[in-house]
Amino acid sequence: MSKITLGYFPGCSGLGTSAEYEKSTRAVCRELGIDLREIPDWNCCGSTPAHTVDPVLSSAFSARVFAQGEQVGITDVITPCPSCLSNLRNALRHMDDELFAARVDALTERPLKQEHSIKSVLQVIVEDIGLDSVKARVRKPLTGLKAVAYYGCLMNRPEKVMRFDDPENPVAMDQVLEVLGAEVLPFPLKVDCCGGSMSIPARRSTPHLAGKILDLAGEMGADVVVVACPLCQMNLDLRQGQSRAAGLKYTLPVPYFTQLMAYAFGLSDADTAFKLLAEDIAPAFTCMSRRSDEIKAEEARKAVLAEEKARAAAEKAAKTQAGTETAAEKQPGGKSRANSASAAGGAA
Amino acid sequence: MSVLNTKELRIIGFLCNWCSYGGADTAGVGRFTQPTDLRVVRVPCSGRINPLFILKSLLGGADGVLVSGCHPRDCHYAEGNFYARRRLELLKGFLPVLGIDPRRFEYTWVSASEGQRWQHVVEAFTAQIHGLGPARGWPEAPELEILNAVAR
Amino acid sequence: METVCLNKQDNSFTRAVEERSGQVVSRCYQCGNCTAGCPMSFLFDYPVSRIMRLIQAGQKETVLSSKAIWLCAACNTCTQRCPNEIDVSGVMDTCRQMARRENKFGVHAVRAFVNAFIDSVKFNGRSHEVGIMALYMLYTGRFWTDVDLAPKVLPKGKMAILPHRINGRAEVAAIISRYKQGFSDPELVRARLAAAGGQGAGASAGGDKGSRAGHGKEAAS
Amino acid sequence: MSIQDDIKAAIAKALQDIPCVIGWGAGPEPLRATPLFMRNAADVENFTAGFLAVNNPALYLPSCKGVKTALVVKGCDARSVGQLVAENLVKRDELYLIGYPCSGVIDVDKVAARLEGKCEPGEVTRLREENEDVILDTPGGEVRLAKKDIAADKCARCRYPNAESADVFIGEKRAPVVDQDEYADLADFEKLSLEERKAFWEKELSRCIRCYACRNACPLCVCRDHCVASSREPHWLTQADGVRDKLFFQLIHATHLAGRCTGCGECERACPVGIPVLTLKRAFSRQVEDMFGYMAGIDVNTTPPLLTFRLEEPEIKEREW
Amino acid sequence: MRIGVFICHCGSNIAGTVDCAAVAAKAATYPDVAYATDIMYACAEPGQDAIIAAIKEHQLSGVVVASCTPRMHEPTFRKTVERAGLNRYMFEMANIREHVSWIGKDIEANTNKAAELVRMAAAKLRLNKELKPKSFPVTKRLLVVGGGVAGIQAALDAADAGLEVILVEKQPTIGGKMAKLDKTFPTVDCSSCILGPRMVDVAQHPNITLYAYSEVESVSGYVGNFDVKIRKKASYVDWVKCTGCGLCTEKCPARKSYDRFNEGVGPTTAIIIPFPQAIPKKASIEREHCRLLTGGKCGVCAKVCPTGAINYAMEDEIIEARVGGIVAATGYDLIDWKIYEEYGGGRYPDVVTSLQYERMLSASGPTGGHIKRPSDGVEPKDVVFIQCVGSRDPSIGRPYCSGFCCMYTAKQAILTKDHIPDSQSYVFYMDIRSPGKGYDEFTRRVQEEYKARYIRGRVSLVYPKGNKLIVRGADTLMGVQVEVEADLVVLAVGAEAASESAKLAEKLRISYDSYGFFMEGHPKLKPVETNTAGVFLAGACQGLKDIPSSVAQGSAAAAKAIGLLSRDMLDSDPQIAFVSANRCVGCGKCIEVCPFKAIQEIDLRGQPKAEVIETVCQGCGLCNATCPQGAIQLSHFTDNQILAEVEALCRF
Repeated sequence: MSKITLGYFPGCSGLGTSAEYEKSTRAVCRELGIDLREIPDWNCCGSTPAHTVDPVLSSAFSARVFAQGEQVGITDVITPCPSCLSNLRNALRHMDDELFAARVDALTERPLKQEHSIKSVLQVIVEDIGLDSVKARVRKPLTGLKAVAYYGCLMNRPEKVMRFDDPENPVAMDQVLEVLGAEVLPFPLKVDCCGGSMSIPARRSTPHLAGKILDLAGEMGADVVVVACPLCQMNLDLRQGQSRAAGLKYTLPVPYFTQLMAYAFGLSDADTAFKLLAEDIAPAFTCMSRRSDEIKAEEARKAVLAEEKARAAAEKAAKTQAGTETAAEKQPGGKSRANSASAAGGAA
Repeated sequence: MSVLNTKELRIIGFLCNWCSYGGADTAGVGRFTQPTDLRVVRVPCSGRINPLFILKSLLGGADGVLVSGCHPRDCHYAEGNFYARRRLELLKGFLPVLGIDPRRFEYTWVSASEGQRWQHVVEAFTAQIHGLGPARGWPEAPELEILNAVAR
Repeated sequence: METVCLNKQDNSFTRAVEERSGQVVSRCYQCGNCTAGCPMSFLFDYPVSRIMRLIQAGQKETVLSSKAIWLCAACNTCTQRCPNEIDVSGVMDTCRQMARRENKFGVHAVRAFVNAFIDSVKFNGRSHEVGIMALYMLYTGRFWTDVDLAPKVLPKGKMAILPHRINGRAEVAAIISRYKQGFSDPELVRARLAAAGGQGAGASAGGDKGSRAGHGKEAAS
Repeated sequence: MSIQDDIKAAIAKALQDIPCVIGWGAGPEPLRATPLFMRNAADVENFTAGFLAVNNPALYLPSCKGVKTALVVKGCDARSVGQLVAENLVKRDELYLIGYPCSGVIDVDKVAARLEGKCEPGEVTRLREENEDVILDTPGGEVRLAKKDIAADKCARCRYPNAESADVFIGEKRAPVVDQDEYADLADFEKLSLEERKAFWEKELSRCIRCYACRNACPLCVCRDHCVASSREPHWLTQADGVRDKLFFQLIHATHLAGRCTGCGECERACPVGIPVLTLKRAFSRQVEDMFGYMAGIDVNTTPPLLTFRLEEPEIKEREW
Repeated sequence: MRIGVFICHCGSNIAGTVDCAAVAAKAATYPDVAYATDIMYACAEPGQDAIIAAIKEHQLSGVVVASCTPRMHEPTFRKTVERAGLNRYMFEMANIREHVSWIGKDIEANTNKAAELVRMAAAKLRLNKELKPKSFPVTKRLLVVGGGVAGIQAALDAADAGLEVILVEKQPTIGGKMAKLDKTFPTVDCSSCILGPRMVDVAQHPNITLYAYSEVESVSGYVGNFDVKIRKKASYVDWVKCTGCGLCTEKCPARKSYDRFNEGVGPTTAIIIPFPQAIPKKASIEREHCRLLTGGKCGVCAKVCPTGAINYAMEDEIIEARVGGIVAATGYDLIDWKIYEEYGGGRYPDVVTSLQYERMLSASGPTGGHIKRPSDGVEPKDVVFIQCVGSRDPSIGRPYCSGFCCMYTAKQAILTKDHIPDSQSYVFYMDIRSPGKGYDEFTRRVQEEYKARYIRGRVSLVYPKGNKLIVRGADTLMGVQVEVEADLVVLAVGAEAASESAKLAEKLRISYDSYGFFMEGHPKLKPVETNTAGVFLAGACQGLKDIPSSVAQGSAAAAKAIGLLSRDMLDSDPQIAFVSANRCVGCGKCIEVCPFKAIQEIDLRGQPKAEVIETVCQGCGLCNATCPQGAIQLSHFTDNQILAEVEALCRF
C-alpha cells in the first residue's frame, strides 16, 4: 500500500489521561501506512479555557503549533483529539481575516507563511485511507460485539467549520466499526454532550449528561461505547463511577475506536492498551465471543440446510433433464452457496 | 450645474424597472436615508443595458456607475439579467486596461422588496466612489472644451 | 423582580456583543431551540435563549453576571440547531470574554479552572493534568475535587506526576504575557497595519485580484 | 516550393465548379503580397502563399454571401471564417476552404525597424526565403533576417497554424507554436499603473485620424456601411476630434468584438499611425477564455458566450454587498 | 418641441425637503422647455386639470411631471396628457419623491438632484415619439393548470361564465392536497364532503375538458393566443373503456407499491384508483411498480378487466390547443422533513408527517380512520406535535411562515382527542398564527376544551427508548428544558412551492421568487396577475394559503381571465422593439437572444432581415443591447433616449 506522510499533533491529554488513545492511534496509523511526523516541540492548543479568555489568545497557541510545523515543512496535520482539532481549525478560519491574523501575529511574532490544514485521524482513515483498506487489515473480526459509537459535540460541529460527516447523525465511526465486524447499534445520542471540561468545575453535570448516554447505551444492550474524544472518554469511563453513584445501572467499557481497530488488526496488548481503561473491557469480549460462537453455529446450520436444499434441487434437475448438461455446472464458479443454490434452482 | 459644491460626485445608476427601480422606490417609501450623489436612469431590464452606456458615462465624466437588476432567475423577462451578468462582468474586468479603476463600476441585484438592501448598496457604492475620489477626465476635442466652459 | 426601563436600554452592549462575536443577535426570534438542546441548561440560572433575549435588550449587567455564560460547555449544539444560523455558542464565548474583562465571574470555580489551565500552559508549554488539578484546588479551596478518580489513573501511569515541559515554553509564556500587555489590541494592530501597508491596497490595478491567500486550505477551495 | 504548386493545383481544381478563389498574389513591392481574386488559370499563376500571405481573406466573405466562394486560408484566417460561420454570417456550405500549414507571416514594420539606417522597406528589390531566414536585396547589398525576428506578433503565440476546418489541406500539419496563449503582452502592459495606462491610451489615441482602417480590415466587423460610428440613429459618437471620442470608437469596436475576436491582428496592422488597438480586443479575449472557456472561431457549433448564458456561472465571482 | 414641466409638491412629501419653485425655475432654462411651474398635487383632479390647461394654453407638445415614482402614477399622467390631445407617450416622469425627498434631508442637495432628474427627463422627452398600439383578435378559451381546490374553483367559475376551459392535472385524479385531508379547520367539517361535489361538477360541466395525468409540455404565443402542448401521460388503461369498477386493483399482485395518495402510509397496488371519490374515476398503472411493464411477466389486470381497457403498449400523447389565457394553480409540496435528523423523520417509523397523519385520521385512508402507530399498530396515547418543521428556518433557506400549520395542528389535536378520548396531545410551537374568521377561537378551544398541552418552545431531539419516543424540548415561558415520553410524533411540516413549479414558470415565462413561488404582478394591487399578460395565479403556487383563500383566489383569477377574454380584440403595448431594415445586416443575434422568440428572420429583396412580431415582443430591449449596429431599437427606450439621459448628466 502506498504510504502517506502527515504532520501529527498528539494533544496534551495523549501524554496523560488518553495515553491509550495515543498508543493505539500510532499503532493503527503504522498499520495503515500513515507515517506520522510529530510536530517538534508542540505546545498546548489552549483547549476550551483559552478561547474562554480570548479567541486571539487561543489562536496564538494554535499559530505557534503551525509555525513549529512550518519550520520542518509540515503543513498538513492530523490530530486524534476533537477539542484540539476544533481549536486548530478555528484558528485557521479566524486567521483568514487579515486583522485577526495580524493580532495573532502580534502575540506569536511568528507570522505563518504557508497554508495549513488540520484534520482528525478519523477523517483521514475514513476519507483518505478508506474503509476497504481498513477491512483488508482485519485479522480478528469483532463479530458478535454489540457497539454503539459516541461522537461527542466537537467532531462534527459546527457543521460549516468541521465539514465532515453529518452533524446530527454522524456515521464515520459506525462504518469503521462495521468493517471491523462489530454489530453497530443505531445510537440516538451520538452527538449529545457529555459535559466536556465542565465536569471539573460543575461536577453535577457528569451523572446528568454522561450518565444519560451510558444509560441508553446499556438499555440498548451495547457491550461497549466507542469514542474518539479524550474528554468524552474521561467523562464516560473515568467518571463512570460518579454516574453509577448517582444511579446508573450499567457498567460499560468505553474504548477508543483506535483501540478496537488495533485489536481487530491483531496487534499487541501494548498497542491496544486496553489495560489503561478505567472500566475493564474483558466482559465485553466475553460477550462477544459467546455471541460469535452462536452466530457461527447459526451460520453452520443454515449452510447445512442450504446445501441439502441445493442437493435436492440438483437431483431433481438431473432427473428431469437427464442426458443434458445442467446449466448449474457451467456457471462460472459459484461465488457463494446462495449463488449456486439459486443457479441450480434456475435450472430446475 | 456642476456637481454640488464638490460634496457630491457624479454617480449614474442604470436600474431595471421591475426589480431594482422598485427596490429603490421601496427604500424611499421606507424613508431609508441615502447619499444624494446617485442619479438613476430607468431601463426596462438589465439586459437592455449596453456596456457602452457605462463606458460612455465613465468617459463622459461619471465618477461611478452602478447597475442593478433583478436577482438571477427573477428577471421579469426571464433571461435578461443572465445576459447582463456576462456582459457586465466582462466590462468590469476590462476597465483596468483603460486605466479606469474597476471599483468605479459595480453591478448587483436588488429585488423590488429589498429596500434596505438598496439603501445598503447605495451607501456602500457611494462610499466606495468617494474613497476613490473624482475620476480624472478624458481630453475632449478642443472646441468642445471651450463650449463646455462657456456652458458652465 | 425589578422593572426594566426600556428607554434606558443599553444598545452599546448589544452592539459590542455583535461586533466581537460577528453574530447578528437581532436575528434571534426566541424559538427556544438552543435551550431545548443545551446539555448544561439544568445548571443555568438563565436558559441560553433567555441570554440571547437579554443581549437583545441590552441587559449587560444581568448577562455578564450570570452563571449561565460560565457553565456553557461550548458543545456547539445550540449553534448547530439555530434556525437563524447564529453561532450561539460563539455569543456565549464572547459574553464570557467580556465578563472576564469586567472582572465578573458568575461561577468562581470555572474561572479558577480556566486560570489553572492557562497557568499550567504558561509554566510548561503544555497542559499538565495533575498540575491543573493542583492549581485548581489551590484557587478554589476545593481540595477533594476528583480525588476519587486518583486510584483509577495513578497506578496505571496515565497521569504523569511531573509535567512534560517543552523547550519553547518561554515562547508560549511570552504569548500569554504579550496578550496581557495588550499587544493584540485591535485598534493598535489596525493602526500598525494601516501604517505598514497603506499604499499597497488602492493602487493595485486588478482590484480584487491581489487579495491575500487565506490560512486555511479548505477556506480557499 | 512543392506546397505552393500543390495549392495551385487545388485552386485550379476548385475553379472547376467555383467561380472565384481568394488567395494572395505578388504585391506592388517585394515585401508585400496582395489579396488575389482568382477566376481562371492565368490568375492562379500569380498565386503566392507563405511568409508574405499576410492579409486575412475572410474579410471578403460577407460580401460574397449567396455565391459559392473558395478561400486559401492560414490557421488564423480559418478562425475568422469559423467565427463568421458560428454567427451565421456566412454559410459553411457556400464555402470551400483550402488550408496549408502556416509558419508565420511578415510584419513589414519590424523589417523597417531592422533596416533602420540602411534603407527604406520600399527600396528592397527582392525577397528570398531560405529555411528560417529571409534574404533581402537592398541598395546596400544583401540583408539576412531571421523570420522569427520579423514575423507578426501573433505568430509567436500561434496555437492554430493549420486551418483545421479546411475542406482540403495541402502539406503536413505543423505543431502549434504554443499550447496556451499566456497573454504575455497584456501582462507586460499591466505592469503599468492605472494612471500610466490612461496616459498611454491618451497618447496613443491622440494620433488617431479616425480613418477607420482598423474597422475596415476587421473580418468580423460586419456592420460595414451601418457602423454606429457614422450614424445619428443611434448617435453614439460625435464628430468631435478629441481623444475621448477616438477612444470611444475603439471601445465600440472592442466591445462589439468581445467573445468574437479571433486575434487575427488585421486591425492593428491596418492602422496607419501604429496604435496598438489589438490590445483592447485581447483584453476581452483573455477574459472570455478564462470565464467561459471560449475561443472565437474554433468550434462553429458553440454559441458565442455573449449570446447565451448559464443559470449558474461558476466563473463569475459576484461581489457581496 | 414645446415641453411643459410640472414640479409636484405632493403636499409636504416633496416640498418638505425640495425647493420645488427653484426646481421649476431651473427647469425653465432647459432646452425646449416652454413652460415650467410647481404644483401642489399633480395627480389630484385640480392638478391634472392644471396640466391640461397649460398644455392648451402654451401649445405644449410634451410634458414632464416631477413627482412620485412612475411605477405609481405614470399611467395616471399618460391619461391626463391624452385627455389634452397629446399622444400618451409624449410624457416623462422624474421621480423626486421616492428617489429624492424621502431619502435625504439636505434641501440644497435634494433641490439640485431634483433639478438634474428633471433635466434627464426633459432630455429624453425631446426624443420621444408618438406610439400607437395595434389590436388583434382573442381566443376565448382558458387553460387552468392544476386541479387542486384553487384550480377547480377557477375552472368552474370560468366555465359557468361561458368560457371553454381546459383543466390539466398532473396526478390521475383532481382534488389536490385538499382531497387528502380528513377534516378542515375551523369548522371540522369533512373535507371530501365539501370538495367531492365540486370535483363532480368539473367532470360533468359541458364547458370543461379535463386532462388528468397530464402535464403542460410547452407554451408559445402570447396573451389572447397561447399555443399550448399538453402531454397526456400513458396510464396504460384506455379511459374510454375503463368503468372504474376497481377489479384490477383488487387482483393486482404488486401489492407493495408506494401509495402516493396516502403519503406512503401502507402499501398499494401498481394499478390504482387513488381513492373512491377520484375524478376521473379511472384506473392507471404506475409503471415503476408494474410487474409486466418492468419484468415482462404478469398481465393479471388485463385478464380480469371486464371491458378490456388495459393497454400495456400505451404511449404518452401530445394534445395541442390554443387558449386566450392561462391560470396557474399548481399548489405546493411539503418541505423535505427528513433533513431534520434530530427529529428522526424517515428513521423512526413512529415519527410521521402531518399529511400522513391526515391519511391515518381519514375514514377512507389505509387505517380506516383508526390512529395506529406505524411500528406496531398500537393506538397511541401521548401524541406530540412539533410545529414549524421546515417553516421559519433561514438555515435551510425557508425563512417564511407556511401559514396554515398552526391551524391544522390544532385541528389534528382535536381529532386525536375525538378518536382516542384518553389520549393527551402536546404541541410544541413558536408562535400561534391564527388570523382568520374563527381561527384564534379555534386554537383556544383545543387548549381549553380539548386540553391539548401547548408548549412554547422547540424540540431539540427525538429518540427512541424502549417502545417510546423521548421528545426533548424547551418550554421557553417556564425557561426550562422539558421531556415528553411520546407514542407518536407528528411533524407539522411546512410547505414549499410544488417541485416542478420553476419548470412551469419558465414555460409560462412568468417569474418566481427564490423559494419557487410565482410572482404576482404587484403585491398589493395585482395579486392574481403576473407580469406576463394573460397568465394568472390561483392558490398556493403564488404563496402559501389555506383553503378559503385558495378558493377566493381561484375565483379572482377566473374573474380576471373572464374580463380579459370577454373582449373580442386586444391592444398590444407599443413599447416594443422595431427594426430599421436598411441598417439590419441579418446576422440574427437578436433572434438568438430574444427570450420570447419575438423576432423572426424575413427575406427582404433577397437579404435576410430581422422582424419583430409586435404582439409577442415584451419590450425588454435585450435585442437592442445585442445588435452591434443598433439596427433594432426599443421604442421609448432607444439608444438615443438613454444616451440623452447620460449626456444630460455627464455634460454638466
